[in-house]
Amino acid sequence: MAKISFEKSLKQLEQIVQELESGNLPLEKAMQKFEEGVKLSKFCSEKLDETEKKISVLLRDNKGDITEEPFMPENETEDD
Amino acid sequence: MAKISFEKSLKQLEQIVQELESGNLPLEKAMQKFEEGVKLSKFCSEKLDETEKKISVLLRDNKGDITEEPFMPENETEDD
Amino acid sequence: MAKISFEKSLKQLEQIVQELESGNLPLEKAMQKFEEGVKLSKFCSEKLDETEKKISVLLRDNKGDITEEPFMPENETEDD
Amino acid sequence: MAKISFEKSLKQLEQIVQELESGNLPLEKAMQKFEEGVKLSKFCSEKLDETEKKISVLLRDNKGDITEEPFMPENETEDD
Amino acid sequence: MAKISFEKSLKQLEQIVQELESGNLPLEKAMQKFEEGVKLSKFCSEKLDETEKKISVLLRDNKGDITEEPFMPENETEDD
Amino acid sequence: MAKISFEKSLKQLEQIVQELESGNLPLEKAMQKFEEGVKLSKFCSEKLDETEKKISVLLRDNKGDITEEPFMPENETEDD
Amino acid sequence: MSQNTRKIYTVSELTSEIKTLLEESFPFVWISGEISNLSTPVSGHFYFTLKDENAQIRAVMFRGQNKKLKFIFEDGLSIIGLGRINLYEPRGNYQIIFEYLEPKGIGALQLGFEKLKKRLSEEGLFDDKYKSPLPFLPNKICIITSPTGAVIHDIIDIIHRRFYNIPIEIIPVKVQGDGAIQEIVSAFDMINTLADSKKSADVVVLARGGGSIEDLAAFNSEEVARAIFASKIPVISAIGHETDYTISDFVADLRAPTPSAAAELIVPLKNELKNRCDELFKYLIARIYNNIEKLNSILNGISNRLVDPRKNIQDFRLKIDDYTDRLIKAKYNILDKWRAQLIWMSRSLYANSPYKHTNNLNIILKQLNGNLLSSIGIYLQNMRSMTIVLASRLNDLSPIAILDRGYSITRTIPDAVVVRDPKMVKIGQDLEVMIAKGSLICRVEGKS
Repeated sequence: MAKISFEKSLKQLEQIVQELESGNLPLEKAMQKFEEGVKLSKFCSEKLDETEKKISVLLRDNKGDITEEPFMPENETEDD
Repeated sequence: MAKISFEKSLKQLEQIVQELESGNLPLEKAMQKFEEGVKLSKFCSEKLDETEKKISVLLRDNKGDITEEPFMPENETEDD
Repeated sequence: MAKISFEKSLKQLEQIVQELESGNLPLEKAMQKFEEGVKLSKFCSEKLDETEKKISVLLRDNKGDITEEPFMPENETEDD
Repeated sequence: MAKISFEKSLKQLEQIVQELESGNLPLEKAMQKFEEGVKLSKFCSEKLDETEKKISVLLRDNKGDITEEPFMPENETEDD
Repeated sequence: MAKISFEKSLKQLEQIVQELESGNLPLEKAMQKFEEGVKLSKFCSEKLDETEKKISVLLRDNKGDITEEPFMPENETEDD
Repeated sequence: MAKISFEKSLKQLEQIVQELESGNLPLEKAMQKFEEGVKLSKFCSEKLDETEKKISVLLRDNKGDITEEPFMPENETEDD
Repeated sequence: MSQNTRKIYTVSELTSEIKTLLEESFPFVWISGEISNLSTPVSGHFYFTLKDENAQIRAVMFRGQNKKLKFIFEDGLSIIGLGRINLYEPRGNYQIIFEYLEPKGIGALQLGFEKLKKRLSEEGLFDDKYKSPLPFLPNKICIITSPTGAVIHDIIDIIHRRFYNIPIEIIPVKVQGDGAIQEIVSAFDMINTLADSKKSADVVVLARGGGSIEDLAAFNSEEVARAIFASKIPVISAIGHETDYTISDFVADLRAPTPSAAAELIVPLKNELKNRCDELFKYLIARIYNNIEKLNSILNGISNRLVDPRKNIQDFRLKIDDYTDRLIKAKYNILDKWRAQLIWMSRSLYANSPYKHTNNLNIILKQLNGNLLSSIGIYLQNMRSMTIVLASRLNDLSPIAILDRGYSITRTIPDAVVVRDPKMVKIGQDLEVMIAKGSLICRVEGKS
């Protein structure tokens, strides 16, 4: 799964959601799709976490060179 | 029975119900069909339970990544 | 006798009744037929009892798995 | 006499009655026949009693399975 | 990176900023570009710092040779 | 540099200042120009203070060789 | 011409332009003529008219100049003089202001001057192409002049005032009288000898104070002119007063009106240079810092725009949440749907359980049971009634029924033979007499 891009995963997730919402899948298939969907969701979520962490590290390492807090969602500041 | 899909089972159950409803079966046959029907019903029910449990596990395992209580907005706020 | 089906037994019983009703049987024969009839009746009766009991068991055993409240998100959250 | 069937006995009885009715028998013969007839009549009656008892026993043994009311041919005859 | 000139880096940085501003990049690409941008920004910043330091050193080394107070004509006239 | 005249140096320094004033030089070029400017400035400054105040008189001696002797201003003030 | 395009001068404007035109066209001119209408007011200036056969021109010689005249100045005298054209605006007059005058008879010297000037000029000694530029900042200044007198002191003072530490060398010469020409020529010789050495000066000032045309003779000599021309080092001439023009002036690379002016021309103000240098250095530093600052602000501007992708990430998070929500909802919807279907089916199943069969069959069985019982009952009843009928008929046929009517039957004992004949019995024999309600045992007593 690691090689699949974030956007592709998100697209797949969207497709799965639509397929499930159509309600025409047999249970096992639906279950399988659902599982896949959960995995994709998790993958996407982790990918975002990872990316965010990377950005934080980048910004911390380069602090002072670049504006220190370029993007401040309220919750993030609590994490720091 | 494990290999039979949920939908097939449900279909079989439906057929059995129709046969029983026709009322033309001899007692033993009817009894046999009924028993089979009960088993199918049980199988389907278990299959659904199992599926639900599987979902719960999936969701619990992915907790945090995915919304924790996707179907109970009221309780969610209490949990938080 | 165990191998004889319920319906066949019932048929035989009916035939015996008719024979007896015809009144042409010698007493011993009639007596013999009657005895046979009683046995058949008993067999049928037991068969029905047996069947009914079986149904009861089946219904009792599967009760709750299916009908009662198959999907109760409120209860589920209590389990968690 | 035990081996003689009910029907044969009834037949002999009928024959004795007819012989007696013919009126041509000497007294001794007639008396003999009459005595025989009485015996046959008794035998038949007893045979019927016996049979009825047998049925009662049968019915008692199968009580509940067949009919709740015991077999009461006496009462039935009174009604006739 | 050492061989790349400040202006080229600045140009690249600007291009990256524009690409990011266009908002059309996939996440991975955006992240990559951002990282590159941060590096370029840092590089440029360091280059400027370095240059300023170089100027300081140059001026210090030439101190004494050059009048320390380059713009004090009053003192000079006293020397004459 | 020794051969370059004060005037030329001053001219070059002036030109460098003008080039820098435009602000359009790439950083490296600007830095290079600046360095050159510092050197020129130093040279000019040194040039101004290079020589000592000295007044001498050139004479030809008896052999016709040129000799130098300090200038001793006579006090006589001749009206022309 | 329209009113608009027509240039209309005021008198002042026109006069001013004419003045400029005249004075610039004729800065200094040699002119000859005859003096007339001479007047000498209290000021001591000479006002007169210079005329020839066809024209006349007003002329002035101020007191400072006319005091130096060594001949009697009077009407009718023919003179040659050097002067400049002047236009006196308040009156619109033009006149020539004489700096120098001599009687026409003495004009030989002047003639020689003009001749030499013309010859040297034709030879090209005055040509611009031979004129060397003066150094901007001389390393060393050589002054050829009289070691005595004010001139040398003035020059040194001015040089030192302007640039304290410029080395000066002086080549003392006679500037008038016998030997002056030789000494000056020798001085240039010395300069040329030294020209290639390190110690060489890089500019020469040939200086002398003001004097009469006779006093300046050496500087009008061909020898000096050629020496100047041959100088390997640029020469600036500073001879006499502002109005004194000599051959040397024409040959020199530059003419200074006075020795003091020469000093000013060749030596820049050290202060100015130093200030200029310092200023440039200051500018240089300011500029480079400006450049860096400018680049810094550009860099900051761009860097500030380098928005990290976290905003996108937030959007993506919302999207993922939405999808996940819908995913889970859809999942539960599917489960609900199937469960509902299953429940319905199960209910149907139970509704159609074989109880329906057993109930029916029970009823049928019950009926059959009833039938069975009733059939056997009827059967037995039939049998019994048949038996009873026969028994009753038998009873009716009983041979001993007559007994009821009083008959009796006598039988032997134990043979039970019916006694029909008395012969059949013996007296005393016991006999059984059957009567209606039993039987009697009787003994034969007699026979009849």
